[in-house]
Amino acid sequence: MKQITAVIKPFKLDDVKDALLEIDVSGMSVSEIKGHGRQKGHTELYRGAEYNVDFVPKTSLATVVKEDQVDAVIQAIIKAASTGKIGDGKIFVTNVERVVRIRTGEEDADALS
Amino acid sequence: MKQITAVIKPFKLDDVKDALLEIDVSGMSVSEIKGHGRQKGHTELYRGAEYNVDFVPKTSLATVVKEDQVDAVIQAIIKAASTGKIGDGKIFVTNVERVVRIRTGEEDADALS
Amino acid sequence: MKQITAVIKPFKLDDVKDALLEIDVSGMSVSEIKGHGRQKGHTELYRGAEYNVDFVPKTSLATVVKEDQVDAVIQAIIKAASTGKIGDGKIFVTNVERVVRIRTGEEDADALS
Amino acid sequence: MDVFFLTLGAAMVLAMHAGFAFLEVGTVRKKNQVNALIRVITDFGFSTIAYFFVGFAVAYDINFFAPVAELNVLAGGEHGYKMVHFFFLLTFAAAIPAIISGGITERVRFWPNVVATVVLVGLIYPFFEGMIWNGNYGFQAWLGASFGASFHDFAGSVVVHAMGGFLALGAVLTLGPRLERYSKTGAVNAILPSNIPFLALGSWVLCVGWFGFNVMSAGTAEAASGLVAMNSLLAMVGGLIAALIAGKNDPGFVHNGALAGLVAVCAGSDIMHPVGALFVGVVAGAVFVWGFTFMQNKLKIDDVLGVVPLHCVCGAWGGIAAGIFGTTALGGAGGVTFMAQLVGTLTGVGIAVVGGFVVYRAIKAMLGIRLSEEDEHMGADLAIHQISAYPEEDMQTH
Amino acid sequence: MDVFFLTLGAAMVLAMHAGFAFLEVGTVRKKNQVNALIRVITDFGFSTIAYFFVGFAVAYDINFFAPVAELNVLAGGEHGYKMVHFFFLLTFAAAIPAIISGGITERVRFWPNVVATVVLVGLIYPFFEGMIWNGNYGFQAWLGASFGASFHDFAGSVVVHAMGGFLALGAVLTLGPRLERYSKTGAVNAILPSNIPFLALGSWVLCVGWFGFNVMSAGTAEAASGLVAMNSLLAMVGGLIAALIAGKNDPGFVHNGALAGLVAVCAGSDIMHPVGALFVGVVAGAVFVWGFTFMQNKLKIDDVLGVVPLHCVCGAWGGIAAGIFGTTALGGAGGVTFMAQLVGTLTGVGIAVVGGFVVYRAIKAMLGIRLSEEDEHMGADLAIHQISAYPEEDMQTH
Amino acid sequence: MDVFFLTLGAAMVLAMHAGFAFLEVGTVRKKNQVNALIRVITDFGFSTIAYFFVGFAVAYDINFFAPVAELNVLAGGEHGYKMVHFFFLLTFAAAIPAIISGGITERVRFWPNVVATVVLVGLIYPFFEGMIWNGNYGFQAWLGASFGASFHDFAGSVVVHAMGGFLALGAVLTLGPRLERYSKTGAVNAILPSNIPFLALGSWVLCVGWFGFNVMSAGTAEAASGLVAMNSLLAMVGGLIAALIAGKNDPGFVHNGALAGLVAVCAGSDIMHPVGALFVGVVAGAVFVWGFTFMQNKLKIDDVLGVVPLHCVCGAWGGIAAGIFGTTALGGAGGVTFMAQLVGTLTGVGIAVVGGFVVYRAIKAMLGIRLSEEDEHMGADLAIHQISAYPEEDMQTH
Ligand SMILES: Nc1ncnc2c1ncn2[C@@H]1O[C@H](COP(=O)(O)OP(=O)(O)O)[C@@H](O)[C@H]1O
Ligand SMILES: Nc1ncnc2c1ncn2[C@@H]1O[C@H](COP(=O)(O)OP(=O)(O)O)[C@@H](O)[C@H]1O
Ligand SMILES: Nc1ncnc2c1ncn2[C@@H]1O[C@H](COP(=O)(O)OP(=O)(O)O)[C@@H](O)[C@H]1O
Repeated sequence: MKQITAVIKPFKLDDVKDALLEIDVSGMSVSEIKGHGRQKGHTELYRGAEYNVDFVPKTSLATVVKEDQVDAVIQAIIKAASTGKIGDGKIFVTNVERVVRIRTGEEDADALS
Repeated sequence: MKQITAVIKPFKLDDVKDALLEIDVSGMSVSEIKGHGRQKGHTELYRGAEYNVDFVPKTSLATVVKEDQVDAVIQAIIKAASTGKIGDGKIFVTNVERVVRIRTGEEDADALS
Repeated sequence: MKQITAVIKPFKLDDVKDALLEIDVSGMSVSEIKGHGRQKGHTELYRGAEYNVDFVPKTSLATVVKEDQVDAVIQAIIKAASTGKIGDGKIFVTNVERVVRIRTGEEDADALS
Repeated sequence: MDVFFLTLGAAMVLAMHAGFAFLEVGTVRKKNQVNALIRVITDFGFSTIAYFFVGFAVAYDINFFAPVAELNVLAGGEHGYKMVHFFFLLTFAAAIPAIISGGITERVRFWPNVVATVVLVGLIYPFFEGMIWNGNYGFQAWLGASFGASFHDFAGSVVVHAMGGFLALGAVLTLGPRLERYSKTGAVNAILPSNIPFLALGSWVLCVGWFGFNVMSAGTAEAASGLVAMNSLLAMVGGLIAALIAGKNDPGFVHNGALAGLVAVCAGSDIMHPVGALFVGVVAGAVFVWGFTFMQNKLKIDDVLGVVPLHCVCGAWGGIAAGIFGTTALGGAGGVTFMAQLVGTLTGVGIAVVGGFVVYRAIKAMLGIRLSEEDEHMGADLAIHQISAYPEEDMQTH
Repeated sequence: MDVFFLTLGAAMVLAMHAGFAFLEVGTVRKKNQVNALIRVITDFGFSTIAYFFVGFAVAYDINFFAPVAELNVLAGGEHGYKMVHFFFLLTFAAAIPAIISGGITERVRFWPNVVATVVLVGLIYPFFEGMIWNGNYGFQAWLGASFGASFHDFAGSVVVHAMGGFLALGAVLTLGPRLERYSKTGAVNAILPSNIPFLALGSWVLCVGWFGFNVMSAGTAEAASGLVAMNSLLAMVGGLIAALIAGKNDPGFVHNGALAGLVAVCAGSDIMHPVGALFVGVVAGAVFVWGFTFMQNKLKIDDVLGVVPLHCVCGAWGGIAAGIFGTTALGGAGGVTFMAQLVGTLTGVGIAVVGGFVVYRAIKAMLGIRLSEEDEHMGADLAIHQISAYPEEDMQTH
Repeated sequence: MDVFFLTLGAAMVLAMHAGFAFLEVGTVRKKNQVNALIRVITDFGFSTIAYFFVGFAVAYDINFFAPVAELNVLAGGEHGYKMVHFFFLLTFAAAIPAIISGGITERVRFWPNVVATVVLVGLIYPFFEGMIWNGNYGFQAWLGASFGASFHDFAGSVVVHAMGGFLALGAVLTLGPRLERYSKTGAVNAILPSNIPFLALGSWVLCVGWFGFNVMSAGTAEAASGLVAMNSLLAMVGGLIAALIAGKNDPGFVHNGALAGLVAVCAGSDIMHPVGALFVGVVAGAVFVWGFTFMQNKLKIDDVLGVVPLHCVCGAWGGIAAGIFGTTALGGAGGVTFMAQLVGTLTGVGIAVVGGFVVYRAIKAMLGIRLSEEDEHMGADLAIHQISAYPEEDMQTH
């Protein structure tokens, strides 16, 4: 199995989730992160002093799928998350050696819902 | 070394932590995430309009351990985190190639506390 | 490509970020986590009852780089994040099989900014 | 003595502006909280300037430009009663932009909004205020002659609330809905409030301050009436209970329902029977809930806080209800007629609707009234004030 | 004039209800904040209805059903003084459910709680109130004849606070502790407050409003006494300092300690010497801290905000203390006897304990009083109000 | 009657202390919020004790140790007017530590700060207060003889604000900047406010309460002056608008700018012309912004809330401005001279500067005044109070 982790713009989460559901990927875990890359942060000004906020809010979405789904998932995410502007994010694929469903103890493919 | 990542119900964190301490796994990192899976979210109603909250709060716990501990850790987590209800979560095992302790520069097994 | 994940003390983030920028690693993703390890948590007291807060706030920083950069990144992080006190954190290296830039569809080395 | 009386009234209504601010802060998204706060206090500032230099003279033909020695504040004079009366009435006048603010928030530009505030508080509001409360232009006399009584609006259901609410209608329609509020297919999208406790805090401050608004409208301590206090209380309670039930326990509805009752009771609080006031409040609370839902979901008017159903609908209902429940037939104190109330209310509504459209369209044409898409997306806080509501959280280091 | 006086008192005590709300919001978990807010304002609403239609008549045999012309509000009458008196006393009556609310929060069902409110404010509270403050049933006369003085409770240490607190005892015991508050092995588990600033805000609002509660209990501006103000101040300060020290700098204790002092000073604030009041406050603050710890950790009574130690214990102490520090022997103004205070206090306590158990057991039996386990786990906000306190955060998209 | 009047004034100024607390809570980092809250309420507590037992006697030679029967509170007496006067003046005295608190927050130790509070409120402040407001030591008589008028400080621009602000200067310099506020290379580092809505809430509460501070300084209801209310209003508005513009829409500046105007208007609010008051407020608002920026970034004085520019600079400006805009030449009521105002102001400033340095250096030498580095890093909440501001969030389990 592979884990696909997508760093996306937060307001795209709903679209990406729907796109994944459409191709029958229904399990995923999401967290709020801050990213640094080409997209610039912003400057805040408080009482005359400037502060740079170097990180921009991003959402990280991770889903573990069977190997044969990887390409479809990547395509779905690209389609749903892309705006064409800098900062759209990245997708990373890593290997997962084992998956266990806590409730049942099922392993691997069976454990993916 | 292997990283074991468990997505669990938030209120089970204390039990899982204690279970890991008992088998001498004392290093772990925890973050709040939102999950999507078989467990349903809920619907909120504000001033007459309905909004679906599709993600449920989960806690993600990651611990990096030596290979021979993996099974024990998985068993401990299953035992501590399981309630038998949908949404108990999943455990993922991935490979970690190198570990370094920042304070001392120690590597791999030595770096795991 | 390799993903380097560093768990560090939150107030060291700026230094680590700057150290990475200096060696031309400009893409990274950061999240707030809570850690458990040798560093102790603290005890709170509310209205006469004690509560142990077992986890300490940490920051997790992840950056995906080409293999040949790994050592430099690890050195840079150690230098910037170390205070010599317990709780400085750990660095984990894992393998990343594929990287895609959402905006352009570029893959792997090209996708890393 | 009366200086003391009105000072407290003014302080209480001044506090209501903090209430407006927090009602708005709690309802908008986090990225617009700072802007809500600054807009409310700035509006209050410019309202004071406009009413001091222009508005008060428009309404009552009084100004304060003579040296202190001639302003009746020294021993032997009346201790500057007129000045504190100015202060008291200013806090009403300044409620106009505060009401509108809740409708146009999250997308309005800063300085054009200030311009609108100055025009409304300096000219349009005092024009109608003077007509009703100072007998200007013979309107009240004409009503009295035509319908047997002049228009009775004790504490401003129409003069302040319907006026503010209908001015807001023009503003809201001129601005249009927030980005992504309604999708192209017509679906209503979730834009959820950020902070219910702040919303509730704002509502509480408004409720408490309202007793200054209503009771101190008597003008002198001697004239203060327990009936006004009791009627305000019962209408508030009626409003909140009705909104609780009609709104299915929704916190936004309950806390605004209390205000709906208070809006509606202003006009006739000195003449209605308490049971009548309770009834007026119940109707206001329920109507607010239905009106809000109808406007948002059917008419697709994106009035963020619901100031139109709250202030116009309940305000107009209050103006008319005074002509029903204020009559002796229904146990009231009498001295009002239904027709005078109806005509008076409609006149106010007419002035406000026209005034609102003219002012906001003109500002839109001349200055632009709406934030750029990019700024709206980023949030008014960063766009206008270069800071967010919780700056410490924005910086990663702690 | 007196209408003005009491209106302000009523407004200040009305504000205290916002204080109750925020004290509770800050203390409960996030998932119950909305419910705390709505419960407090709703309780106020139904209290008004119950006291208007029933309670005030029970206590003082006064109602307001006659037409306005007969209600003494018009020129020549007394400006509706009785109405504002109703308003003032209602804000006291409504404190009963507000006090109880803090004990039963996070697990009580919504509508059964409303039923309790109506019964308590419509019947039980006014029964005792009338007995003490209106001389009903000859109780005060009997005390005077038996012990040389009637029961002196100037601003309600016993009539309001001990009553509310002991009613809460029945409620809290009927409900039982929150899920997981005490583990099977008897250990006390952490259920931590969500928001200390809100808790402190609530406390400040209560402190400030309390000066309306106490000073305006004089009833007329002419009778207002600087001694009451000063004694309230010193008891408040004594309470907060004692709680600071006994409570080891704990924010919950400090901010409630000020209230403990104020609860205790109500009864004798018009007759005690300031130094006596300071002492009464010090005792109240310290006793509150110990009482709270004892109840929570030893007796295992899960009274969330600590309303029992705060209102019953300090209230009863206040009732009795008036009979000690109010005597001329200790520099007070006299006119009280220890025995009358003791008997009066115990009578109030008795009525409250019995009343509380009967009402809550009856409601439990007939309607059910506690949320289902599932709802309690999910939180009252989502279970009852279908919304959380910070809805924007719940939606991932921003 | 006057008891009623002053009670309300005192309650309003008491509320201002909640305002001080929230202004500070909003400005400090999350890890110091609880400490800010507790420090403000504790300072109020110990101020009361110090002023009751010592300070009031120092300033006015009055104490309250006689039995109640002799304290003029009973029928026929003056209802304890002096007691409520004490209460009112105490709320002013207690403003001294509340002002200082904002400068020294986030690093001051708890009990040494209480010691400073007791010394300042028990001795130093009442020394100057009595000199100005009670004619002690013949200072006012000497000014009158020398400069044609005594020093006029109606509501305390100098007696309270400049005094508090300059005492704070000594405290802030004694403590030194927060860790990492200025880097070794001299750069200014970001220490951002945690919560702008709380900051704004504090400012609103202060603004509203200020009308009690100023108007009730008349002492009796009969003497209350509409001019004071109007001037306070216009100075507040002038301050906020000037700070909005000079501060480029910054929320911290706007909300403190209103306070700057109010600080400056206290002294001459009873004699200046409204337009003069507006001008005084505008200057105060702008000067606050520049002074703050200058002190923080150029002088590198880490005065967290900016209490020095707010209270000293604007306070001193207010004392002097009363001698300019209070004259009949500029439309004021007269009775003041520029020189008397200047000398009076400088005397206050001198006493405060010296007093502040002496007291805080002495405490530093004897008790230590600053948290350990480790405690400061961890935050005062955990270090001193063993709890954070949002404890539920600290525990992972929900
Ligand atoms: N090398 C990297 N390792 C980890 N995360 C990265 C890396 N590069 C970028 N990211 C994440 O992707 C986000 C978007 O990257 P950015 O360079 O701003 O735009 P784009 O993806 O359009 O090139 C960043 O904010 C960061 O969270
Ligand atoms: N394929 C997946 N990839 C990543 N995370 C997943 C995946 N499936 C489930 N999860 C995580 O596990 C949580 C529990 O899964 P769910 O399907 O609700 O229940 P169960 O684990 O009992 O089958 C989800 O909320 C989500 O956070
Ligand atoms: N085995 C582990 N797996 C995952 N994270 C770990 C592990 N051990 C430590 N950590 C993380 O590293 C942080 C620092 O570890 P700690 O033992 O406190 O200090 P040090 O790194 O100096 O030995 C912990 O708070 C935790 O977040």
